[in-house]
Amino acid sequence: MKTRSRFTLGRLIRLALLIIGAVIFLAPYIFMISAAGKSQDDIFTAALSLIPTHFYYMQNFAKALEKVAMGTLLWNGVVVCALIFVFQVLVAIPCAYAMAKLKFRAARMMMVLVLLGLLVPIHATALPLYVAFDSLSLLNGYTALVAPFTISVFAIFLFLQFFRAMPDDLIHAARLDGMSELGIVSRVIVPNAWPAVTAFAIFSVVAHWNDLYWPLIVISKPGYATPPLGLMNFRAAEAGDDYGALMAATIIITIPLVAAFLLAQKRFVEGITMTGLKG
Amino acid sequence: MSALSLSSISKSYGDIAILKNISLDVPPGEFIALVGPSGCGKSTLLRILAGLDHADSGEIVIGGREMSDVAAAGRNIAMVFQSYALYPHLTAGQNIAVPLAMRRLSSLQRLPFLGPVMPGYRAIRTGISRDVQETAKALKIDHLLERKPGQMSGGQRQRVALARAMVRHPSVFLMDEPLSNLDANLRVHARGEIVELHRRAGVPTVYVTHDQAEALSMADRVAVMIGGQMLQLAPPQVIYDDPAHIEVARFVGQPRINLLPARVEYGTVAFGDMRMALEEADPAGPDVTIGIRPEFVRLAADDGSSLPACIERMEFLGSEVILFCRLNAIGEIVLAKLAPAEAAGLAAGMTVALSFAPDKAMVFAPDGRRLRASAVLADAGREKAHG
Amino acid sequence: MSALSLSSISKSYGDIAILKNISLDVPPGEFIALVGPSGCGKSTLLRILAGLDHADSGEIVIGGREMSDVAAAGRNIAMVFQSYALYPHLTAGQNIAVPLAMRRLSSLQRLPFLGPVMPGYRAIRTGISRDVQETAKALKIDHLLERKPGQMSGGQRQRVALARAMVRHPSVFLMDEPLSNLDANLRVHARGEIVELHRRAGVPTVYVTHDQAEALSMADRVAVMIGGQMLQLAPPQVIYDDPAHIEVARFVGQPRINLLPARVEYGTVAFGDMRMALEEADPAGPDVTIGIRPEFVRLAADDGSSLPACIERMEFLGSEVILFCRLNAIGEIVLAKLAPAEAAGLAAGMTVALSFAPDKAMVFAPDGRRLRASAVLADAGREKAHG
Amino acid sequence: MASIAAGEIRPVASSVRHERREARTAWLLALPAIILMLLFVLLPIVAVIFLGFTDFELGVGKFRFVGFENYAELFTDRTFRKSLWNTTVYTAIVAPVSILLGLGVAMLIEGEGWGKSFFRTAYFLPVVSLIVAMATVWQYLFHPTIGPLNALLGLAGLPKPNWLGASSTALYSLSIIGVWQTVGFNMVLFLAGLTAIPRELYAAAEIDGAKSSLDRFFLVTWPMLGPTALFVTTISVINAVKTFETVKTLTDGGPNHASEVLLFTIYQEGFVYMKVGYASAMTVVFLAILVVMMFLQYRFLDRRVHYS
Amino acid sequence: ETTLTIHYPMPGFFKDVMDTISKKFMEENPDIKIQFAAPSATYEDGIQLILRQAGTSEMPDVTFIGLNRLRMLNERNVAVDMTPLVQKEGNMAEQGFSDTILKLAQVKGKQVGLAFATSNPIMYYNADLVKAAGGNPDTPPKTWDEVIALAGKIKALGNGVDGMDFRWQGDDWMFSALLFGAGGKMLSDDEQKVTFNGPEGQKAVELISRFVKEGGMPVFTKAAGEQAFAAGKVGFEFQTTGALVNTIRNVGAKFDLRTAQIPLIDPDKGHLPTGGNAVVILAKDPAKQDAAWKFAKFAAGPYSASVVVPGTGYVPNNELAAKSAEYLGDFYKKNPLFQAGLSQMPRMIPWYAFPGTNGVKVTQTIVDNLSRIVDGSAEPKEALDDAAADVEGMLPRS
Ligand SMILES: Nc1ncnc2c1ncn2[C@@H]1O[C@H](COP(=O)(O)OP(=O)(O)OP(=O)(O)O)[C@@H](O)[C@H]1O
Ligand SMILES: Nc1ncnc2c1ncn2[C@@H]1O[C@H](COP(=O)(O)OP(=O)(O)OP(=O)(O)O)[C@@H](O)[C@H]1O
Ligand SMILES: [Mg+2]
Ligand SMILES: [Mg+2]
Repeated sequence: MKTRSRFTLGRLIRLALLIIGAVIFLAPYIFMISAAGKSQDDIFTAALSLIPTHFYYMQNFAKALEKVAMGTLLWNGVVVCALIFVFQVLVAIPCAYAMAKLKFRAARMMMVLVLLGLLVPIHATALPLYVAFDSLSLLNGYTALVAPFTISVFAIFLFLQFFRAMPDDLIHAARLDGMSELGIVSRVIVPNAWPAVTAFAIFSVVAHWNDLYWPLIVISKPGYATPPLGLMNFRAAEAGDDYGALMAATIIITIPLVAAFLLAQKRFVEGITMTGLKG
Repeated sequence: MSALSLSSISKSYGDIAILKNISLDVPPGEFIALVGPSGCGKSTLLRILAGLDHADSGEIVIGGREMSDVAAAGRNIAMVFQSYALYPHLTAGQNIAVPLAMRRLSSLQRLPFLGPVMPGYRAIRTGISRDVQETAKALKIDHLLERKPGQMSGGQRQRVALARAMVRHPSVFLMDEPLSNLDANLRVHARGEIVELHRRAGVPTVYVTHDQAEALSMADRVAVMIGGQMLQLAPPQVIYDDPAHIEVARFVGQPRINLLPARVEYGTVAFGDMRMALEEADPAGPDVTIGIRPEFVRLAADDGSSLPACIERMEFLGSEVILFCRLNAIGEIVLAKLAPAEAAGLAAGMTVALSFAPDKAMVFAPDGRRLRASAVLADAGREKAHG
Repeated sequence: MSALSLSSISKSYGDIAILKNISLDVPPGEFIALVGPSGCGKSTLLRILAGLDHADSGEIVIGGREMSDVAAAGRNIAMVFQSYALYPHLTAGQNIAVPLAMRRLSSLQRLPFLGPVMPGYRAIRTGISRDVQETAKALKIDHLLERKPGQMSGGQRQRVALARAMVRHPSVFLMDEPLSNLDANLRVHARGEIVELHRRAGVPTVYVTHDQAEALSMADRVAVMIGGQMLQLAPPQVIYDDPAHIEVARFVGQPRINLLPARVEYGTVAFGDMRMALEEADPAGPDVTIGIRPEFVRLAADDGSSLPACIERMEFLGSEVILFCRLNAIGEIVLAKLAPAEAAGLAAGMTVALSFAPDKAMVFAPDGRRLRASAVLADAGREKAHG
Repeated sequence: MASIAAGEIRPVASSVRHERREARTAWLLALPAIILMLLFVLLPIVAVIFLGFTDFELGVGKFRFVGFENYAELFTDRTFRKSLWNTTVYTAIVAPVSILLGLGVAMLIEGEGWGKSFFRTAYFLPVVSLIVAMATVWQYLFHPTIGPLNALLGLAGLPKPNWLGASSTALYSLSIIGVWQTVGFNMVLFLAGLTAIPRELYAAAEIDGAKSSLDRFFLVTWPMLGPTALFVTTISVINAVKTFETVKTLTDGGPNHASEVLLFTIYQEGFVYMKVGYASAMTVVFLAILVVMMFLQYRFLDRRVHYS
Repeated sequence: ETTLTIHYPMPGFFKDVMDTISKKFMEENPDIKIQFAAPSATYEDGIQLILRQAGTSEMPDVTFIGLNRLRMLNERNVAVDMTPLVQKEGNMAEQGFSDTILKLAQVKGKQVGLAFATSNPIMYYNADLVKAAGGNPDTPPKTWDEVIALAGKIKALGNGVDGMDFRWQGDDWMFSALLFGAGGKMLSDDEQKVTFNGPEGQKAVELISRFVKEGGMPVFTKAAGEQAFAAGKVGFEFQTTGALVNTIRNVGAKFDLRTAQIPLIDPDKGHLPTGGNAVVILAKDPAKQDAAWKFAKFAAGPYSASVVVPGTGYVPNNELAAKSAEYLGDFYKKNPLFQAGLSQMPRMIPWYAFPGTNGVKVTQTIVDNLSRIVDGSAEPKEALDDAAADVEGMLPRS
């Protein structure tokens, strides 16, 4: 303990690297927070100043809240992300378990399908999907927002890696204790896959909270708009944006994500240290 | 009717045959110890018995029922895994409770959130935790029930794994080295608990161990498996005193048996002051091996008939002393086990005279088979060991 | 000058003191066995010695040099880990070669891709693989050198871990239960190799084990650690015959020592046909404990002075038989260790008469301290054990 | 099967039956995923392949089959070739750099006791960022005259590039943003991998004399991270190849296609020029390239990094 | 009661405007209810949405389409032809829809929509910089030569200041401004041959090259140029009058912002392209069509113009609004910055849309070649000829 906490040269270098890196990575956010507090004419100036000359936070946030129905947006965001995440996990975990721990011939073929799914961007298949949802009259609703993402090949891929490392004997013990395969998945695999599930949760929620492309295609009624869709109310491509309010709105919809990450990373680390034993 | 019966089980991984035509009949209530060197296929056999792995051929019958259609979960077998296989996310108490909960609670009652409000849940849970408490107390882990596996030492984990198996009333017990990580005192205690449980419940048990003391002291019969074959299956005393194969003799007995080369001449084998007449006619060749356990090697006055040897090393083991002596005549090492009192005054480098009890010696054919022989008493002319 | 010296090492995790003021001096070339129940802090002590963990207080001196500023990699210590800690991505041979490569190759030569084209690389590598081969042969794993740890059985892995330590010429050897997963024969063999290595190289060694036979047979001195304290440090025979503390007596010896309650009356302690005079004046109270090892409990004719007892259980251990007898008088269990011949004809449920050798008995004070006592010979009036 | 003597076949049949039962369970567990994959992955791909053989245009309604005409056109399409090249360059920069930086940051954070949570969050924030809004910020940071970046370069007396504006630097500027966005993602994955390495191995490495952290890295960290690294590499390459949003919002592929990447070209053809058929053919080629690449990678690496 | 679903792009611009207009419209027409579909970020997104939704139940009844995309819409037969409606109305001119204005949203004589917000390119300048460079801010340069000379002087001031910025990126609109300003045309009248590489076109690209070489124009991205100008680091900025309000806001009090007419290469024959969008009816249902026509007229009418102009900077698309004091008359007197665009109204001609399926791609080709001129990787003539050759290949064969 004593030697650990001493400031050795190596540690100083490490800390310096980390801090410099953090500043670089945070720079855009620093600008964002600064801009959210500036009036429009204060943002683009020749002088580099991070502190707004007049504090305009109130006005910008007020504008963000007034121009956009933030409540609805955030609610939609939460509902959509939660539904997507729950379905993804429910679908992917049993599948990954079967591929990792059960012998069946289709596993190889499924691996190909999974990799294929990883490769195919939604941008490429959006059109056929759009046509399909339209013909089923499912546009403009949570179904359209959620359904295509209920299958996450990324989740299957991630869980597969994780489950492979779980000892076979654990599953054998569960079988002898009288659990069904579904019981094993829900009682043994899932509780021990917390790090993977949280890591995936972080990625899934971030991706779908911020996704603009697909909502743009399937949602044309403001009632179902997700946060980024609402953010577009500040965009006016032809003549520049209202940056202060845009940044304010961005902060509002980013904060839930940051909070979620802070919560999740704690569980994530706990999860790993708790299950990090060999048997 | 036997409680558990295997017939001609074989299993290969790839080209390598791990189990070769293993058959085994366990009458109700019998305790079988399965011993054998590391990697000989013991765990594999248990896994096949439990339905966790599948034999390439052969048949398993438990309680009169053919098991090929029964999944592991349906066989009602309790098993202690060599690697413990505790659920890392559950406390020790919860780990032990799992098999009971799976059997006593209905599938509705097992549901999260909903289960606990089902009728009857409380009563069953109380029963379960009483049983868990009881088993834990027997294995001296009742103070650990709230800990998770990560917070326990190896020995403690192993006892939890044992408790998880013992808490049930299965139709067969399978235990894979369940006490290997305990210190000697704990091991003796746990051994007693297992024997006690077995006597009370009368459940047929197959017990894998690499500790001979366990195998010999606990089992009704000991099965010695070497290289995927079951070389002998017999009561402990027979395994020790009357091994059917040189490998069995070599594997059982601590310190290990002395094996010395000898020749058959005119139907008799001679070594040192021993002389034995072979009962069987014709071994594969004249070169046989004589086996004699260290406790039957004695120090003798050097009267010409005993073998002079040089003490190379002495091992003090508390209640006994092991002498490593190199025979002057043939350069082989012979072990002798003495009481500390007998060994007093001896030291490495000294020369002693060794004598063997011919009625305790065994003769093995070149292919390892045991050859029956009887001691020939002193009247026959004495001769030096050849070679 | 001692090769290795610890002075008053203490260590706590949170509130719990794991090591309490441990001191130890190891002269050059000495072999110390460290024994103690699971969780008593043995591994922690080794880790502190190796520099992998840091003591809260205390000083470590190796080869005359104070070590608090020296990192583990700089201490030139070889260690066998309880959990093997093999590199899973390297073959057995590569695993064993690592410490040599780290020392013999320059840091440039160790670089991936670049290293192998450096001058001198080939020659050094050849030397390394010769040494690896040699050590592997000694431990009977030369046929496994191409396998990865995942493809080996537990015992094989443990031998690789041992080889990785033995291949070097360190200034200290630390071994944490290096043979626990081997079967008896292999264990004896490996034990011999370690002793041999130690004799050849004369490197001071600290050897943790829970196998008493190992501790007693291999070590120059045995350190018994219980509850974070070092209760006794003495040669094996002293530890066994003359334990300084009741816990040491209880922990060492297999089957374990019989401990029976007795009272001090007029400076003498009596139990059964034994009578001992205390040499020390005044124990903490009149209630003491008598310890007598099972091999000194004998069957006697029931001549009135011996104690009648009922055989509860018999354990057959091959070369000996353990009797579990319950004393009729006080209801305690007493173990007796007999040769199978002596035990012939006995069975559970029979009543026997036990007699103890008073010169072999030990007396312990209520706080566990050993009390010196001498046997009082038969002339004094005999009396029954109180009860 | 039934005709073979019962005594011979029975045991064999039992083990086959066991396997069948296991396979059936596996199928049941995987079924929802399989159905959804068919619905949302395979079927749309089939549709895309189908469209690739037509001259379908958005809003026109009617279409006809043109065979391989679209594919023939692709070969002569300069824009397509350019964007293929750009995508390769972008991936060749972003994937390795973000993997290495992610690993480096993860190791620094793991080794540092102080401020772990803060650093993790700081490096992860870019992953959370909404690129629509962040585009504006980057626009400003990269601004050739009033941007802070060039102001700093100016202070240091270095040349001030026209980051997003010049065709020589636009793609690299986007790469910087790409790295910024993915390092945190990779870092989290590597952190998960690092935490799972048994401490004992580092202890063993120290005992074995691995004095420098470089030695310990090559002896323990890197090999033990193998599976994680493979996973991260796969994901990073795929994500780099799939990059779209930054290009769309920051440069629109310009100037003069200097920063045009595949997905952007596909988008442009399909949605801006409305030539869905042609865009679909492009998509098919794009997928084919990716599939071949992944196949090779797996052939090559999967066996090397799993040690069990 | 009829409900109209209305879709519009660029909410950052139009949200407030749309809210005001629809409120007023519903007051006047209580039997028509208006609801908005989620707006699209850009014109491109907007038209993609409409084309995707064409024929589905999701398609809105009314939308607003960029003027250069009307032709595409028409070719795909998505929009309702307004010609009969205009004819039925009879008195369009009295409502402020002069022929010129109607023409802005016609494709081959067919009335596809009614121009809603229209713009033309103007010159923004930083009076402080002009003064510093020795110019007189009150008499802004009238010809391109004067502009270039002054811009060069501004650039010479140093301190990271750039002379000018000309918004050539994104589409061919500003190129059109130069080409049309020289009296040139994109294609021949029969739309079979490229003509933008004629002498007028060459003068135009020559100018662009001179902007860079002599006028001190850096290679900005669109946003970068605006930001630099707002920061006071650019002397002249040439772009749409539609950006006026935002520019005013972004500049604030940092410097003295002025506007003026954009120079024309040929002041006599020269014209300017019209930017902006038109309201388009998509509804097929007659009742809805009826209501939609009412709304379209209202949206393109004087009241709306009086809302759109001050809110954005667009020029009025309705003559009544521009002239009548009831609407905007006073506004222009008070806000001189808005006058530049208004004064250029007579020069406005439709923004040319290329025929055929490659229409949009053609625009991109032109922009790509312009960028080669700007970054100096090609000679103006060379780039222009390349563009012409490329475009030639993209024109529909018939
Ligand atoms: N999945 C497998 N693939 C290939 N070989 C295997 C596999 N599982 C086990 N083996 C081999 O089968 C042999 C028997 O293994 P098993 O675990 O049954 O040994 P064991 O007798 O239990 O040994 P131990 O005493 O070390 O536990 C070993 O040599 C092992 O290498
Ligand atoms: N990191 C830790 N945090 C808290 N307690 C610890 C930690 N490491 C060890 N301990 C505790 O310290 C005690 C000593 O552990 P140690 O591993 O030294 O035991 P040991 O004597 O080697 O036991 P064994 O014979 O089982 O290997 C144990 O009771 C253990 O629970
Ligand atoms: Mg095993
Ligand atoms: Mg330990």
